[in-house]
Amino acid sequence: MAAADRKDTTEQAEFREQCQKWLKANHPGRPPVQLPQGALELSDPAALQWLQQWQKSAYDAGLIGCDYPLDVGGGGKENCQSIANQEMQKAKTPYLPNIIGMGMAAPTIFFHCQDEVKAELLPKLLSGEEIWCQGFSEPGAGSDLANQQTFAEKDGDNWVINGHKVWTSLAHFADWMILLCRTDKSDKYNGLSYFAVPIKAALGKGVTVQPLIKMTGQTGFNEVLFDNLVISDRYRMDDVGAGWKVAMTTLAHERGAGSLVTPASGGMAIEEESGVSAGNIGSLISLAKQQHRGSGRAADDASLRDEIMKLMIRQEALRQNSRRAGVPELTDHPMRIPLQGKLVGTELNQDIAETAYRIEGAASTLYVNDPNAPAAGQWPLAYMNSFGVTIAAGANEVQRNILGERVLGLAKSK
Amino acid sequence: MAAADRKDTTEQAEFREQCQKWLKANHPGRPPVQLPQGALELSDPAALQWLQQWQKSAYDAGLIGCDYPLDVGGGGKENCQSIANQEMQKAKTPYLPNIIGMGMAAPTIFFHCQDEVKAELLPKLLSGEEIWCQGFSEPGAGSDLANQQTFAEKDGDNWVINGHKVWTSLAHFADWMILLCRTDKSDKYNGLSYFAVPIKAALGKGVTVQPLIKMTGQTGFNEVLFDNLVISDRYRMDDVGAGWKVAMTTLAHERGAGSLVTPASGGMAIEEESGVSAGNIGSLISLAKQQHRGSGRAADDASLRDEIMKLMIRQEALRQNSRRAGVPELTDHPMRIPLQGKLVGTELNQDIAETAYRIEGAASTLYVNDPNAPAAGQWPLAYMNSFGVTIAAGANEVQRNILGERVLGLAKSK
Amino acid sequence: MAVEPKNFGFGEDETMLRDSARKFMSDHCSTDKLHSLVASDYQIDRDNLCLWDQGLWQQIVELGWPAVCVPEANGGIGMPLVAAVALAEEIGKAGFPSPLLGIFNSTFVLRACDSAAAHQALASIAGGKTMTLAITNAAGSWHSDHTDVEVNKDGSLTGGAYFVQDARKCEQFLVSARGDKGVGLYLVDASASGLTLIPDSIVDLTRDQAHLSFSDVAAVEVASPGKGSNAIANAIPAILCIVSADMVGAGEWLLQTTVEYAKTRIQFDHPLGFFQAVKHPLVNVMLQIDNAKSLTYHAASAFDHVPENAERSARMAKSEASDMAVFSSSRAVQFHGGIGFTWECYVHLFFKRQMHNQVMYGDAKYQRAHLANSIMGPAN
Amino acid sequence: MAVEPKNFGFGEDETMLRDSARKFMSDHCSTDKLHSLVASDYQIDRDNLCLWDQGLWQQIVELGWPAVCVPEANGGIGMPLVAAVALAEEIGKAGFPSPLLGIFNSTFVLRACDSAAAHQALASIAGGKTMTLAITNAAGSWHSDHTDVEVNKDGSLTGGAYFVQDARKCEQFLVSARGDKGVGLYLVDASASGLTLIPDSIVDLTRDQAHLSFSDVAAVEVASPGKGSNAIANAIPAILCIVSADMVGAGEWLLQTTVEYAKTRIQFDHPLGFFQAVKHPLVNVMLQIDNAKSLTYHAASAFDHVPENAERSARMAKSEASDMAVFSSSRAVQFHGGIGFTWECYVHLFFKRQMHNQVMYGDAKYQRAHLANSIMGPAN
Repeated sequence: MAAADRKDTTEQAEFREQCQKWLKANHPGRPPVQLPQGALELSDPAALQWLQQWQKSAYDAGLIGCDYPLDVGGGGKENCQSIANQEMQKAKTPYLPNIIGMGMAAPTIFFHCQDEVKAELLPKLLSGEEIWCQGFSEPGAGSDLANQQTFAEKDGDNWVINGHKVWTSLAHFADWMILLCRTDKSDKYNGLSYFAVPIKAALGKGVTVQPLIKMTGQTGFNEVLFDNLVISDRYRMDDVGAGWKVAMTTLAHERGAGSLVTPASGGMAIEEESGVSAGNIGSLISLAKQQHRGSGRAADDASLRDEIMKLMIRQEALRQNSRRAGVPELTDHPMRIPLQGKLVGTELNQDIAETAYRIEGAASTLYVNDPNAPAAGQWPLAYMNSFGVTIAAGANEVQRNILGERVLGLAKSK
Repeated sequence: MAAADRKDTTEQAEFREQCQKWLKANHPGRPPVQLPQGALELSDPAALQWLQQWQKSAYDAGLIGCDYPLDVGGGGKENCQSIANQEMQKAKTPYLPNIIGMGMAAPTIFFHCQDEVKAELLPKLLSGEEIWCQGFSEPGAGSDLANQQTFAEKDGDNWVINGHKVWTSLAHFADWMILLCRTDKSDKYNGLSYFAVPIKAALGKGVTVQPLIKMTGQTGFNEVLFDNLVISDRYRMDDVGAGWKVAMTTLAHERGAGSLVTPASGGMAIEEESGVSAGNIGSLISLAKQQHRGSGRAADDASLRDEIMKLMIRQEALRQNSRRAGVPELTDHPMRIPLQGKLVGTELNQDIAETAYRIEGAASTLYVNDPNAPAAGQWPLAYMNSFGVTIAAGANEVQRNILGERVLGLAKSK
Repeated sequence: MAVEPKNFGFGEDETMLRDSARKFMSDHCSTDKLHSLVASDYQIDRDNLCLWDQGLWQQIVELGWPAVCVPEANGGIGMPLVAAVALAEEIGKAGFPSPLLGIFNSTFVLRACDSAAAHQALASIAGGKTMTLAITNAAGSWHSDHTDVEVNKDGSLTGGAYFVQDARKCEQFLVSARGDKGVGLYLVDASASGLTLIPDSIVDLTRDQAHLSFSDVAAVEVASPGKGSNAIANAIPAILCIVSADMVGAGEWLLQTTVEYAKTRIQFDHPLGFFQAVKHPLVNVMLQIDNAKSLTYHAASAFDHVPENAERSARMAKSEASDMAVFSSSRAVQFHGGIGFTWECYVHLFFKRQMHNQVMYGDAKYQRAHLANSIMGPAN
Repeated sequence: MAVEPKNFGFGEDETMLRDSARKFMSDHCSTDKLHSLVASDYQIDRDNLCLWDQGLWQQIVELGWPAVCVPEANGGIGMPLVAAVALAEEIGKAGFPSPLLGIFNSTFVLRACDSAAAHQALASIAGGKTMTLAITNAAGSWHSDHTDVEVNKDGSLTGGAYFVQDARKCEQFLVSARGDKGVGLYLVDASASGLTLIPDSIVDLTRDQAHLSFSDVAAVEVASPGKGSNAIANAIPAILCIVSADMVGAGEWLLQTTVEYAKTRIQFDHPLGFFQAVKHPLVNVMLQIDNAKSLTYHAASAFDHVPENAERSARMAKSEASDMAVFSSSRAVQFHGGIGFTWECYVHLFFKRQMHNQVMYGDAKYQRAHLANSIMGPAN
């Protein structure tokens, strides 16, 4: 601790102590049901409920939303969320279920909604009582986000929404959706508007949620269909036609480049048996020590060792880059490192999982419900799932454009 | 031989025997001066002269230009040049010096000049008495070939040329240049025309040739400046404004995708001591067996072994691809393999030379005139020179566009 | 000195066979049909069924494909390895679930045995019987000398064979087993008593895989102890060519399908393929497919004409094809975007087949380690 | 437990030093000036001269840079390794020919010796004397225990030291030599009798390199036989950080210069950087530079605060920086097109410096082999 905390302000230092004390007494322990590797893969209502209880208790203790003002349900502190996050990680807590709510919806609501709407929505969002999902992607609007076809038409004080959203994680549990859609067909960027939409209340009454099946055979994503859904104009964020600007707030926070730090707990091992999680090079090395290759172990193959070390170096670099991003004197362009995170992290995880095939050899053919599959078949699963994230939230090809254009200042490619 | 020749026609079989007989009696032996690795790097007039003698004798014997008609100085045969090439390679002859003349100028002249001009230019071109160079590149027209600024203005029966060409290999020896230039400033593609230009005769009288220095410290390329050079209209190829079309004939033959097979001899080892030539994986392996690495030899490093085998596989693939390109039943698109050659070959050579750094370790710092440099310092030299070819003749980025657009049918990127 | 023919041995017969196979596949095995056959149940814990079209297989048997490389003396067609390679490529391009590749592999192992029993086994293949190799141990070793099956005193077999390809589609297994003088080869009937087949639960939907448990199972010796491992080693180049050809075919499907998508899918007002971030990797996929294809033909041609070069050439082919399999499948999913990540998009069928193929009989790195030993000598 | 500071130890002093160095370099060492200094004669067989700006070096000595990491007790400034790393990065960015890196390397080796003679040697550095390491044998081994120099009975040295960096710019050499109890370290004056310096002819124009021949050369022992190799091993993480920082600086020069070119050079009616075939690789160069930079700072910070982690971290940094050095230089030439291939374009200066740097003290693969032994245990 000592040195890591040296720079805490008095408020931060006090708050850190308070977090530590509370976490010591209130760690929720092991879950009664098995949890998936991340909140976006939640499918068991019992798992969700248990995680919601954890989020609520951490919220009540002031560890979540502490940098938001008191009047919107926050803690009214300054620069304390990162302290709470550090302490929750150290205490190896479970992750928080309302991940889209906190990471994307909350800052967007905070910066773009009317005050009474903030006060209505944010407390239950931060406490995890109301789950949020995100309605950005459409069949024709993948990486080209501005190509929204879902249409909202003004009808007095209401809006009538029709359209088709895809890849909406958590929609099957969500109370609310942040929705980007078109309100003017004549202008690609200035014809977009942004809403908070109460979807659970409208299920079967203008809203249909149905699961999409991933190539892994798992569900998790959904598609959401709007058929003349009517919502109040009070849930519009910012001006009509300002949707693109509002979406940039969402995306900046999604990329960790927003001004509000996202509440994040975690650190609790999920799959204790296999230890597999994308990014877990330690378990890759254990695997290499167990698996046969040629006349020795995979861990003896110098060429595989070289490959594994390459991955480990990339992982350490990711960690040290985010450390350096926190030291303004050591970065020339403030967005240079933050805008890399998604690109670099998702490709690293893909490459880690792909390397597992070479370590497992013939046994990499075995899937999750084969009793002889190494690491319970989680590596081929992790590899396939890794494409979800190299594609989502702006395919990595688009991420490279963003870096080339915004950071290096090269001409726009589109 | 047997099986390789099974498909020869009677004419081809006879011609092959004739070639073999002549080569046995007339191989020129070892050169009296040191030759560079290829004709484009020729700088010593004595070396050029010796190679010109070799080309002349092979031409007189009917081994060069044999598929061109008799009335333009050819041999009047059909599909025999490839036979002569095979036999010259087998006999490990020196290379031919007039490489741009035969590979690019000759087919262009043949398809686009008036008959009397063909008869004037081709015999001395094929015999190697007159050396040719190519004037396509300009400071502002690199991969974007159509962006020619050198301008030819009509003046009665003559043209007056002004402009600046770069990267003109062999210009310091050349009698003639094939010149692509602009005759109309209002139309990018249809404003180009194509000429044969007698440059040696005009040196100091409208033409200046000066050497460009490569990053290696070697000369080889030149820049050529035109200052009111006057040439006769008879040397125009095809119509005014048809320059782009004519250039396509040149480029197709350069890429080995033209209808006329380029005369080519070679196979004689040049650098017998070092054995280094881009593409020589055998010498890379010998190097790895000699060089120390860690506590063993570089050749013992499993990860380097893996890398060397990857290169060897790519090299073998290149060979087998060109074999397959000769079997129409085994290729779906006739240009799919021919259009790959330049791209794949030049990148392979670059990667081979780059791998040598890892094998040589500290000693890779030593350059060609250091007595302790492994392989006489040829590997760092080869690596730097490899960029000449990944850049030239349409940078490899452009080659990938060409393949994506012409073979895969993807939308044009420009 | 023997030389390879310029055309890799693709004479008229081989080309005709390839063309008729291509037509058969496009007439009868559309990807549509394949998806509804093997992917109708997406759930991970679905029943582990062996899904294949046995009616179509009977037609294929009647077309004589299983017998193409069986010697004429044993009632087969007696064509060279390139014929099997041509068929395997079409099978791969269709992602077709069948025992054909196992039959080819068995054919080449049996051809290397040269015993009366082996000839009889070849004749049974020519007669339409299905067969696959059971020569891999629990550790998944590809070494011809490694087996977890033992030959009992009475000639029966006890132990286990693993990673047996398309096991549930086969009537006979060609099993490597250790006797007192080394590894021999044995033919075992799928219905033999004492034999238990345990289906593996695998990722690839177009294959089935199983492990076999032997308890005093009656077997016919086709290569005696000590000779079996040689026969396997001699057939390895052919086996590597066949699996490489399957990857070449599947790679071509992935390339063409992704290219078509890149022509029609519009993003940022352009078809995807306009963007060099899509175009250039697709070109790289094409380059790798061409490399793998030419190396595979070369290796097959060497096997048929210059056998002493076959192993090196085949390991080169398998190395390149395996790397290509990984790259072609990964880019196909990536460039199909969100839709490529779904079960309803057919890409996953070929993605999974490629990832299965690339590890079979040793991945790219494994092949290169062998090559380095052969070309550079062993490392000190 | 010791921990690293969040800011890698870049406190106010270090940042100020870095900023002043950056200003000094941009004021005095433009690439223009560098090119006319070291590249005026392009011919391969030019005289092998040691080209550097000694006047500028005197100013640098007066600024105190050579003494930054010399302990205060020895008259130095006593700053941590990150200070030297910050300077090395600026040196690399300017491609500046100087003995500074050798002085830093020597400083850290001497700091690990802890003998009276070593303290004296450190004091001489603080006093402005130049010094470089002569610890590599003819085979170019990076192992601290390998040397081709022997200690004679009378304490003089005989043998050879190779790949000595910036040798002709240095007044003293810190030499590893084998005595009866192992490898010791010795200070040798450049003008000592019996010492012959043979300049190497190298590719990099911004460096000089030589080998030294010793024949009964008088030397001062700074670490006794057996202790010298430990001192070198202890300093290796610092040495790796310093060369990595040089590569990070040179990489940034290559990136920025190529980006500027890609903004102005028009091809096919667009600036080059419009094309993803140029834009995306340049982004990849940037990603690699950032990795190398953060890993280097981390390793330096570990060296200063958690020394037991320093070797691993430094090998990670050197591995990434070396790979980056190759990639950044190759892409800079490629994207500059024809002009980038000429002597008149400044890119080649940094290309050559990067290729030189990347092999020094072990290339990327070498570092990873060490890392694997440390993290995964030795291979069987």
